[in-house]
Amino acid sequence: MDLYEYQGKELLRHYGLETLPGVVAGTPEEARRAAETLGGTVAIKAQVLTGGRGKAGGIKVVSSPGEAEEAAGRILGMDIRGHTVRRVYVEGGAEIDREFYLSITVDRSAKQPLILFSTEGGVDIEEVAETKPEAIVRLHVDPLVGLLPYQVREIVFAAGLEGAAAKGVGRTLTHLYEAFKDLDASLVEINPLVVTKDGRVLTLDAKVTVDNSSLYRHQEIAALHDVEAADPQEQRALEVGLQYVKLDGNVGILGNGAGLVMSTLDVVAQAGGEPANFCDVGGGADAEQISTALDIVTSNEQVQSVLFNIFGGITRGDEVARGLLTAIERTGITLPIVVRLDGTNAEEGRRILAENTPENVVTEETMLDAARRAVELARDGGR
Amino acid sequence: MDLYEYQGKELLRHYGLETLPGVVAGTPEEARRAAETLGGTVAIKAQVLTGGRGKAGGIKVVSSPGEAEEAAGRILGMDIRGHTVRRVYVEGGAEIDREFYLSITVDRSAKQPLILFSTEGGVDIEEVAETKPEAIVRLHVDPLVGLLPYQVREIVFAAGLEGAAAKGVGRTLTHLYEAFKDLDASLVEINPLVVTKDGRVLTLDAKVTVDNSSLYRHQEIAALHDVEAADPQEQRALEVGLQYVKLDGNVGILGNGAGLVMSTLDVVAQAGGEPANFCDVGGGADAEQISTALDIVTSNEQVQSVLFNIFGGITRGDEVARGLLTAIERTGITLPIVVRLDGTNAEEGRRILAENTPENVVTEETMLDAARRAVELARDGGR
Amino acid sequence: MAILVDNETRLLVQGITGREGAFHTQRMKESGTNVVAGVTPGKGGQEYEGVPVFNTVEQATNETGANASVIFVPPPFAADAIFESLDAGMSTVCCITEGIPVHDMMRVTDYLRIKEATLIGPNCPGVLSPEKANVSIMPRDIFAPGNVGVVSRSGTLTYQIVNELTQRGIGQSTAVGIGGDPIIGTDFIEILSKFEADPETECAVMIGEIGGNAEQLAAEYVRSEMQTPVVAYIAGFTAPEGKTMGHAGAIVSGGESTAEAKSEALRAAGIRAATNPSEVAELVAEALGESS
Amino acid sequence: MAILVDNETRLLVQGITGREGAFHTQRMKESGTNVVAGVTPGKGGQEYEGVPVFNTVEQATNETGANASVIFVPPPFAADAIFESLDAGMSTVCCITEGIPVHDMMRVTDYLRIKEATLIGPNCPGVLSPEKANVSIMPRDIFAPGNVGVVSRSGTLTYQIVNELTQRGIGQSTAVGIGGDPIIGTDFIEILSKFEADPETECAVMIGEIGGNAEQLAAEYVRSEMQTPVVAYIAGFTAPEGKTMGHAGAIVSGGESTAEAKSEALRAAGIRAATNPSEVAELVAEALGESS
Repeated sequence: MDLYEYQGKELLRHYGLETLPGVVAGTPEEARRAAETLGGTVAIKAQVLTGGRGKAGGIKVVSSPGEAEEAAGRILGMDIRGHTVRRVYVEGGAEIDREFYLSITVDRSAKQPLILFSTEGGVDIEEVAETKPEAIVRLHVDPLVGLLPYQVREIVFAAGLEGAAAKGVGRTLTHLYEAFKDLDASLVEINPLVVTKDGRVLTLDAKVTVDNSSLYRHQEIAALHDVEAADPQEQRALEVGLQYVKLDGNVGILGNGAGLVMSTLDVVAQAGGEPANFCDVGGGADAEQISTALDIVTSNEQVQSVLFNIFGGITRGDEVARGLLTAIERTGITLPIVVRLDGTNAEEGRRILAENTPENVVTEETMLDAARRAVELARDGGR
Repeated sequence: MDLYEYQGKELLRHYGLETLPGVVAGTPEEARRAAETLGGTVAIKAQVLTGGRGKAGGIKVVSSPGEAEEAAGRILGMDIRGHTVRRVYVEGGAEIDREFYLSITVDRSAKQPLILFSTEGGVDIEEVAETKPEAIVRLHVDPLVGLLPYQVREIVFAAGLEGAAAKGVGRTLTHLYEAFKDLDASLVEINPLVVTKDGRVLTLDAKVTVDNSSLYRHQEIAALHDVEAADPQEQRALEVGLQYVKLDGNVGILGNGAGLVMSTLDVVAQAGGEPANFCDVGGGADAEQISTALDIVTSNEQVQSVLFNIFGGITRGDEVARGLLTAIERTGITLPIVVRLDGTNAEEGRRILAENTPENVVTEETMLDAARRAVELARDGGR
Repeated sequence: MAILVDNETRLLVQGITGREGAFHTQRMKESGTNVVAGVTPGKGGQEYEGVPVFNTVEQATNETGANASVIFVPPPFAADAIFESLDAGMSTVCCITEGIPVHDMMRVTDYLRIKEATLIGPNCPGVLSPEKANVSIMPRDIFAPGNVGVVSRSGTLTYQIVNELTQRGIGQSTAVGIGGDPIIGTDFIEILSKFEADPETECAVMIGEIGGNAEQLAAEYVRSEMQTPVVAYIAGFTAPEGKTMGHAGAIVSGGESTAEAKSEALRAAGIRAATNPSEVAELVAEALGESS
Repeated sequence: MAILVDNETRLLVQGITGREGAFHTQRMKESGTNVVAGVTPGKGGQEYEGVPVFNTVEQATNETGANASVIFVPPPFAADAIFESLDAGMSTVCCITEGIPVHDMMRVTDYLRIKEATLIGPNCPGVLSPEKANVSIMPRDIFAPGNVGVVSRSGTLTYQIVNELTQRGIGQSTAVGIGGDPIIGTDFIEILSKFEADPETECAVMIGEIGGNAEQLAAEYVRSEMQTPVVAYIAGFTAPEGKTMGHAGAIVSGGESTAEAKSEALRAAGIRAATNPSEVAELVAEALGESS
């Protein structure tokens, strides 16, 4: 779960990281009042769950409440990489001396937290990683041992820091690791982390991603989930434990397991078709979930045919078949549905389907044949 | 550092362990008032840094403030295994249903914390360990991983506990491990841990020993150190970083390093002598420490001769020699002192001594010869 | 022979009395797996499907000699269940549970370094050696005994490909679903090395997907260390790019984690890379033909 | 040959600019030890006694190829220093520091299980292979090169006994002070096994003391695994019983930790046990006479 800058900063402050004073505003008027309260130069920053807002014009530095109102008016409602800006963060200013990049993430290969630090902060860090990899210090943390003082020193010395800045950056890293661990984060990223001319070390931007699987023990973070920002269908899928993603073609895809679903997308593409969307019903899906999944997939107007590809492990063929029949009955769907059912209790599932086959349902033996048939039917126009 | 029962309980309460209400009393009058405040049946418990107080008559259960005063009067001032009782703990009563033994200590061989639990609590647990070892459950904790929920279950199931008692004991163990770790304890022992008839799990006695080496990060515990209870000479030695122990013979022993000092005691015994005391000046002792050490060793009236056995590693022979001369000058000691000096800068040390040898100082080449000489001189009566 | 589980496997089921645990215990027994014990705290002393249930893994192991475990306990308790199995000395631990927090798994895999056990998963379908042992939620009917080792990050895609193999008359030595979570106990390389060491396995199939760089690392391993022919398939050529915040992820993986990049790395290492599941079976047949 | 440190040792001194670190660096250099680097955070770039000083161990190791370290940093920072050396890939780490909290050391020794390094100490005099390398605070003048391996829990007692050996014309292969703290990196058994494997070591001397049961465990090891003759000495026959609160300690050690009990266990294992330091040298001479 991704957090907005202002939410991430709020959490990090609890761990002792220092930030500038700031206020969230949902309207230009609120932004003006925030700027009045903060006084002096302020930054108006678009709150979106994506990067690149700076380049997209989502950040403006202004020097009066009037300008703040005007800037907020321009930024609110903006579309940044498919995300609509619905809030801005109005933040006080600081005199920046140096800018760093600092993040902690999960390194899948090493199976450990990885700290990345660079003195080349505030810029496109991915470019730095490519063109000047030695400018990024990498340091793994043993998860059972935790971050050790010597590791903090390694970062600080590698950065060539001394005195107050060294102490401040060291302290920030120590606190950030605590936050990373306590919050079950999969990412905490500060870019830039700045040293001000008066020697303070400030978190100027914060990207925090919390592991979805851990949300059961972070109720207060789970509550931050921004329902409005999510796609309504994705949201509906999530609520019943399904994963739904919208694409641009005309074949709706339903399958179980990320791998099989991805493979189904590939096979549909190889058959000359284009997926309209897909819904992964995961392991152990029951009739109710299958029904909801079909409903979500077909609610997309572009869908002309549905490819239903299930290979049962935990998911049982009989439940899949019943779910499909229930969904068709409930929703009165008339779109062509190509079903391919295999694995656990598949035989019983196929029997159930055969006994009750609605007119718009066809079954195929293999995944390839099912994909070809679905593409064909979509081309003919199902609606 | 050993803590008194009431101090240990105070600390454990912070970690969520439940105890009975209690008040510390230094006089019979205070004990009476405590019993009035607590009401009903109370226990008057001698506070001493040793075990076996029950057998020694250091615990009395009484049912009125008057009896409390009387019992405290008997217990205060009592000598229990060489410890004078200067305080009693007046503690409320409870209706006990079952008694357990629970402790966490450091297992040197395994290099891990070891949990010991027994349903045979409240009795002589060492005897249980010998006669009925299967009645004690042993469980090691990986110090980096910490105590795991399954381990708590293992203890609880092994004890045959169910329901509220199982939950209560499990919670107590979890909290006790936290305390053990946070407090840098080398021992936390609860004997008995009781389940009351109304299902509460109570810490009825508590022995807590905190690792001396960790006291620099536990100022609040270090402050509990009971100066009055310590031997004044041991206390004086500790304050300058020396270890002093009083024994019963007539040869005072000064050496560096626990091993060499112990070996010196053995060799003195083999030479037919009896050590009066010993002082380990440790590694890196300087002139000032040597001087204090000699002063402490000779302050014991039984000492008739001093055996000064130094083999320098970190300790340097020249400093030892200078310390010895300074000490003799300062204190005007006339007791015979047998010096044996070897190791780092020993030659220089011997030169310094040779140039300034006071009348009462003799040097010997070997440890055995030095021991024999010291025993001889002590037998002749040095004072 | 087979890897990880076989006729010597004495299986313990953690979470045997739960819905999934119960269902799959029955199925594993039906596959002829020697299920010797179950564990559900608080239900010790009961019996389930003829399998004795214990309160703790240690007790179960002491009394039944279990040497492998499969875990069906809910996510908040799953890491603890893995620790319990590791400490009880299991040689293979297979964690089916989906949704274990990543930080829990980092602690587990860190601890694993001092154990000699193999942890498969979590969030995986398990391990199945046809007609020897089924320590999985995989549908056993699609399997046939044979000489092809299968290792996969994806559950259902494994079934798909195993099915294709069996329908072509190609049996399997062992199929291992290593799981799709960010942090898993065992990676491709460790399983491939076991297949390489297994005299019965004549060809290995590796099924990957987008994300991470495990396939590239495995490709390098295959190139430098393996004699056994390897056929690979990567899913996700047309999948949309995953949305991740921040830059750290991209910097860490240090390269493309797309299906194209992976397939390219595989081909560069001399691995036969299929473009769809059916082609996998064809390429395996080809590889077996060559090697025999 | 020798064990742990020899002519190949490239030594790094952690805490080189402190009082003890500085004093012993000079002495170790005088003994001919190849001291290649020092570390004191914040003093990187300086030189000390001709030894370059670095801010971190990693940096020092990268630039000088150090493969062993000796630690003189104060107790609150010593565990961190050990971790730093272990992570930098040192093969031998020798921690002289006295007074490290026991819980810190439990974390270190736990971590040590995943490392191939040998940690000697803490609270130990170090390791010295005469005329090869001196990674210790031991007075080198008392040593002579030879074929007797010495391992001891006590510092000064080691000097005493080495001195007696040398005076009798018996030289040493390596002397190891393993330290007297409750939790140490390396126990008697590990050092004895290294002596057993060292072709140069013809006799091993083990110096123990009261407390714990390390000597008994070592005795059992010597009995069952060693060919090399072992001479032992235990100090503390007349030492007063240590005062410990509670019963757990007595239950854990599971037996007597007195000098008598230890000597008895040694003799029962066929080990020559001396009753005073001088006798050690006699028994070693006897053992060497027999074995040659």
